[in-house]
Amino acid sequence: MNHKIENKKQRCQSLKVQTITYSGTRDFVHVYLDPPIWDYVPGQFVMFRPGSWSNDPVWPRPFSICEKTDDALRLFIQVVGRGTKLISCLRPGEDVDIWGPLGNGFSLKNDESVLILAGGMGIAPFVGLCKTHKNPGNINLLFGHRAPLSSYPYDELPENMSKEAMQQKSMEDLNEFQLVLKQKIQDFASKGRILACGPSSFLRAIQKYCLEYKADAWLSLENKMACGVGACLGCVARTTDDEYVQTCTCVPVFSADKVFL
Amino acid sequence: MNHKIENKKQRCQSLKVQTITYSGTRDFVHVYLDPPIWDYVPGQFVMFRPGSWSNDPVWPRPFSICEKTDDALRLFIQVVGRGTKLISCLRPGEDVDIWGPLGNGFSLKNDESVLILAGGMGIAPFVGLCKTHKNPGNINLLFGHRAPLSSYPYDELPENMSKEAMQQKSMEDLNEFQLVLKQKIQDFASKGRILACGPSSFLRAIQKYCLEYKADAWLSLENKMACGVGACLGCVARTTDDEYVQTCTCVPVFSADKVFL
Amino acid sequence: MDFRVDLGGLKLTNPIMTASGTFGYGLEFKPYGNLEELGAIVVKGLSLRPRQGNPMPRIVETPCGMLNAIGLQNIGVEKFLLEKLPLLPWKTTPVVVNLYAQSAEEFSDLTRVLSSEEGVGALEVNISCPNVKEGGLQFGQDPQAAFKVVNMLKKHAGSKPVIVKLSPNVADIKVIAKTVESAGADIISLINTIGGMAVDIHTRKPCITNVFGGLSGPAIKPVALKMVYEVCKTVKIPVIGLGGISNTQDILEFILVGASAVQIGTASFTRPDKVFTLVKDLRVKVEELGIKSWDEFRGSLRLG
Amino acid sequence: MDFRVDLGGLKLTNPIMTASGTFGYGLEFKPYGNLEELGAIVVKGLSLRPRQGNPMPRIVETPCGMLNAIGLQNIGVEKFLLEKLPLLPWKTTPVVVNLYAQSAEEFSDLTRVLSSEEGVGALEVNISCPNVKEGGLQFGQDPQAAFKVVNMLKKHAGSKPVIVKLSPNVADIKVIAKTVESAGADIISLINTIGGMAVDIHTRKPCITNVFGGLSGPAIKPVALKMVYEVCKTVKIPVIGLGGISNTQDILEFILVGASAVQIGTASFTRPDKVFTLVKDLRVKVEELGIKSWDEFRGSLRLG
Ligand SMILES: Cc1cc2nc3c(=O)[nH]c(=O)nc-3n(C[C@H](O)[C@H](O)[C@H](O)COP(=O)(O)OP(=O)(O)OC[C@H]3O[C@@H](n4cnc5c(N)ncnc54)[C@H](O)[C@@H]3O)c2cc1C
Ligand SMILES: Cc1cc2nc3c(=O)[nH]c(=O)nc-3n(C[C@H](O)[C@H](O)[C@H](O)COP(=O)(O)OP(=O)(O)OC[C@H]3O[C@@H](n4cnc5c(N)ncnc54)[C@H](O)[C@@H]3O)c2cc1C
Ligand SMILES: Cc1cc2nc3c(=O)[nH]c(=O)nc-3n(C[C@H](O)[C@H](O)[C@H](O)COP(=O)(O)O)c2cc1C
Ligand SMILES: Cc1cc2nc3c(=O)[nH]c(=O)nc-3n(C[C@H](O)[C@H](O)[C@H](O)COP(=O)(O)O)c2cc1C
Ligand code: FES
Ligand code: FES
Repeated sequence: MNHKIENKKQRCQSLKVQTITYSGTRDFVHVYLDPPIWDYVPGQFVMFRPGSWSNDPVWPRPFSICEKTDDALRLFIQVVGRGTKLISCLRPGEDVDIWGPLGNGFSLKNDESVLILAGGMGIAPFVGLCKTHKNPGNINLLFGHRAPLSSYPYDELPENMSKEAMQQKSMEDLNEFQLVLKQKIQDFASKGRILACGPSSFLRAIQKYCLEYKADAWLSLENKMACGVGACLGCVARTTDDEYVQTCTCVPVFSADKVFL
Repeated sequence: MNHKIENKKQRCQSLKVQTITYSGTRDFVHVYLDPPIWDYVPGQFVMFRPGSWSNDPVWPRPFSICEKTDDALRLFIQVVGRGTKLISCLRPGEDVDIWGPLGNGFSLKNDESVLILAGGMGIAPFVGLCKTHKNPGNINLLFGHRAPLSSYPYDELPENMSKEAMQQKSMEDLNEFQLVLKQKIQDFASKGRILACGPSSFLRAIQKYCLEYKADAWLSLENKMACGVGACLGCVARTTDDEYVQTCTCVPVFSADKVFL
Repeated sequence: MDFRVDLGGLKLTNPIMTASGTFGYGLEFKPYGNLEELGAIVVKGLSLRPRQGNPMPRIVETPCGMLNAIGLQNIGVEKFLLEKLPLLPWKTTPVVVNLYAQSAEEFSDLTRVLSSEEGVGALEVNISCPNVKEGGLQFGQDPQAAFKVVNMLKKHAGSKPVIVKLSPNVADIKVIAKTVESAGADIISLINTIGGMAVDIHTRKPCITNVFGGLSGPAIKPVALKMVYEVCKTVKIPVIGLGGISNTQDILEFILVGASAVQIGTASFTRPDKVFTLVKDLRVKVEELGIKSWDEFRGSLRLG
Repeated sequence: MDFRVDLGGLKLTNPIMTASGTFGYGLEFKPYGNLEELGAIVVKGLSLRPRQGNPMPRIVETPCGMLNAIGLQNIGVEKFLLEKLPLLPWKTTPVVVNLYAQSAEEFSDLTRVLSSEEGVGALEVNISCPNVKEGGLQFGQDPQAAFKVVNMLKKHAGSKPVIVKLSPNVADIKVIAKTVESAGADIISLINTIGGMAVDIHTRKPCITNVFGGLSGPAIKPVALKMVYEVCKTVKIPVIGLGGISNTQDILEFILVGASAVQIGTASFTRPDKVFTLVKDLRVKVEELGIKSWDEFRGSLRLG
């Protein structure tokens, strides 16, 4: 992995919850925390563990950094299980142990065209990326989603970037989306870098097309993680060199031709 | 135990937290819940387990019924460990599993004199008792406490009952309190029933004096409990008949001459 | 879906039983639900004569679990048959008597007394209690001793199915499971509690007078599930799985690895109507997962 | 109070060590604390040659704990000595190398390589890993095999203290403890993880490809504490206690039952600076309890 960003500023801090807002339903929440002292690269993530968790759940939960401003660290979280349910019930003022920024993050140049493929919660890391991009005109985003578009931070993406959202409610929608994906990748393969984040079925499809069209594509994986710092070896992914590498430190952003999904 | 009250109305219900108010510090809380469908006898208690506890802590926590009105079930709780800490952070609207009313409760006649000895949180069951007593003039209460009096629901006790509070901050205070206790018990032994609730050292002292002066005294024990319904045999107390009886069902209110403390 | 389960002679309307020692004599839970809705009621371990159990304290809470060293306090088999059994709905819901004895002879005396009782649906032999000095665990850890006890029990049990309850405190659960099967056990139940301990750094004393206690509750579920899986792969007789079950998902996990029925223990302390709720909720969950029959689902774990 | 601990040759500035496999090669935690403040650093289990470990998924969360079946993925002893050890502060903080091998011969080869390395403070032999097919656990469950391995290791270890790490998956931990002591072990550490399993009722598959995994975390603390207590009563060599430790109270509980030092495992996943915080907090707690010296406190549990 030549892509590793040296980041000596990782820290573990207790940060206070500022507010939690709901996006559409109670299943999509924006968590705003007091800002940590570090800076980050979009695609990087944090480990998140509320102080109130005591013994159970044992593990922290990994979340992409959605956005970081001078005022707050913001995460965009979908309630899918017990941990995220508990997180969605946090109150302002509660302490959360946060360590990061973790992983490598996306590498891209402001003056190059980029195709962003986001599936569902995979939009999270791209919010900060797009909003801080010097040349939003260079961004093309395709967003596939199941829940209503209003559940996601789609509208707040810069006006002057090109974006398209497609909702999948049925198998037909999904098939159509796959076709559009394929077409986009084919069209874009020679033009610049492709960045993708989303559920594994989504990434697998993208990987297939990217290999087919020899695109320069980077995929952000979401393996289960326990430590987030490369120590437990629970989050590894198998590379094409037949190595198991920790997705939490060496990646999670992988070159599409280097990893088995 | 001839004292067992048949209570066929025990129920387990999810009740909503109405409000939580703090008394003096955050370590003394009044928890108001939607009223359950049953009625109770002062001295009875409930098992209390917030729905949010999931796997940990495993056990519910037992609390005396402080007061029950048409509007609310009220508990008076001191934060002493992890469970009570979590309870003190509950929010209005949260669900709590409550089963009760459990145990026997105090038996007393409205037209007889009664001496109530309460130590610290031992005041909880007597709030409802005093406030619903038909003849408060018959009540004599001695209240020993460590925290400031304002932490306890002492002021709300009926005007027309006789009450006295003594704070223990030092060994001397404690010795003096013991002397007063002894004197009260001696004076009262022939006049009516004595009811006591408080920490075990407090109850042990009372038991000693009551046996000495052959008082008709009833003590409310606070053993650790897991089930609250007589099934686990974890809460037993040894009686003078050398039997182990469940304090959760057969008692917790014991005749002072029938139990080893 | 047909919820009934036939454990080789012991017939249940659904696979949910209570676990011994966590459901008293059953009557304690009457205010909280209809006992007739349960698959079976397993009562507190009974001995020939009443037992006082261990001195207090006997229980302590631990992370996601608890330790107990009750020491088999019970009213004795006679009083149970006279005062408790008649009040239980044994005609509709099998009442399983959990047995404890300190010697093979005592076990056989107990069995004789119970085998002629119409209201007793099955015997569950506790050869695995870690909380008493004599008997109990040694039978459960020593295959030869276990064989002898079970063999003899079967002789006196008449038509009553004999369930043998195994201790997890062994190096290889398969060995003892195989042994009790060959000794004639009709059913195996597991796991009993895992040996554990807790201490108080302030008083510098054990939290339980008995020093050691048995660990139960959600904490032990992964250990229980593994052992139940291993035993199901090893024996042909039906297996009852337990250990840390607290919701319908847990129940289905045990059935998925091969258990025919389950027992609910410590979870009954989190809410006295827990086991009744589980019976209702299991129907919903099974529907949701599209499970067609127990025979199809049981042991259908796919490897590799 | 003097916080130092002398484990028969292995000298620590304080009793808090990291547990193998939960602290990587130590370097992963450099951003989160000063490694020199730790009692000792125990690194991920190393084998003679690099190992890939088991296929994914390898970990799953359980109530108050987790299962893992990493399968000893490691970079091999050579690469460790070349690339990792030089970056660790071994001059101030002993670096303990945890060893894994599939045969007695491999164990002795490994030991020979390590015994001459100045930067290696001690060897911890993992005769208790439940997650690999060959070696590991069988040494830990069979006293005779354990004796042979430890005996031979000692021959090649030179002046390096040999720590033997025991498996809890046995019927009687005292037997194996006594055996490894008589085979020459300098120190015993326990417990390794407890065998467990988790399944997914939706996919009907095990949550871990390896099917079985090892249970760790707060859930197992009561089991660990009992075994540490029993071993401390049985052997004369120093004992390192671990299993589910997550706060200073837990640490003192293990020392109260007789442990000379402790290791922090799964707790490091709850916060990467956990072990550093514990070192600081332990001083406060010890003060608060009025503990005068480790010698006075260690094993001072009062029975009856
Ligand atoms: C690098 C990284 C970045 C992520 N960023 C985000 C984000 O910005 N927003 C967001 O909502 N989610 C994100 N996730 C996923 C998020 O971590 C999981 O949804 C969360 O951990 C689930 O916790 P839970 O307790 O609610 O679910 P559990 O009860 O643990 O599991 C519920 C379901 O979620 C799945 N799941 C559990 N843990 C993970 C995991 N680590 N990754 C993927 N699936 C998991 C389980 O397989 C199960 O199907 C990210 C994951 C990774 C690894
Ligand atoms: C019948 C009965 C009625 C009670 N009524 C009240 C009441 O009205 N108000 C109130 O504040 N408390 C009452 N208690 C005590 C209350 O149940 C405990 O304080 C509470 O369970 C402690 O929980 P925790 O998790 O905070 O403490 P833990 O962390 O479990 O323990 C902290 C400390 O509290 C002690 N403790 C734990 N459980 C109990 C227990 N069941 N009884 C006594 N001490 C315990 C422990 O030994 C320890 O010293 C009552 C107890 C009983 C048995
Ligand atoms: C308080 C208590 C008492 C118990 N008494 C008995 C008993 O008398 N006989 C027995 O075979 N098992 C007894 N057990 C063990 C349980 O039946 C069960 O095997 C164990 O608790 C594991 O299941 P669980 O995790 O669901 O509780 C007892 C358990 C507890 C917690
Ligand atoms: C992810 C993981 C990997 C582990 N790897 C090893 C190992 O390589 N060698 C070893 O001896 N123990 C290993 N262990 C066991 C731990 O060192 C420790 O014995 C066990 O986790 C119990 O302690 P804990 O509850 O504090 O985690 C591992 C544990 C975990 C959770
Ligand atoms: S999460 Fe532990 S190594 Fe990646
Ligand atoms: S608390 Fe279970 S018997 Fe009293």
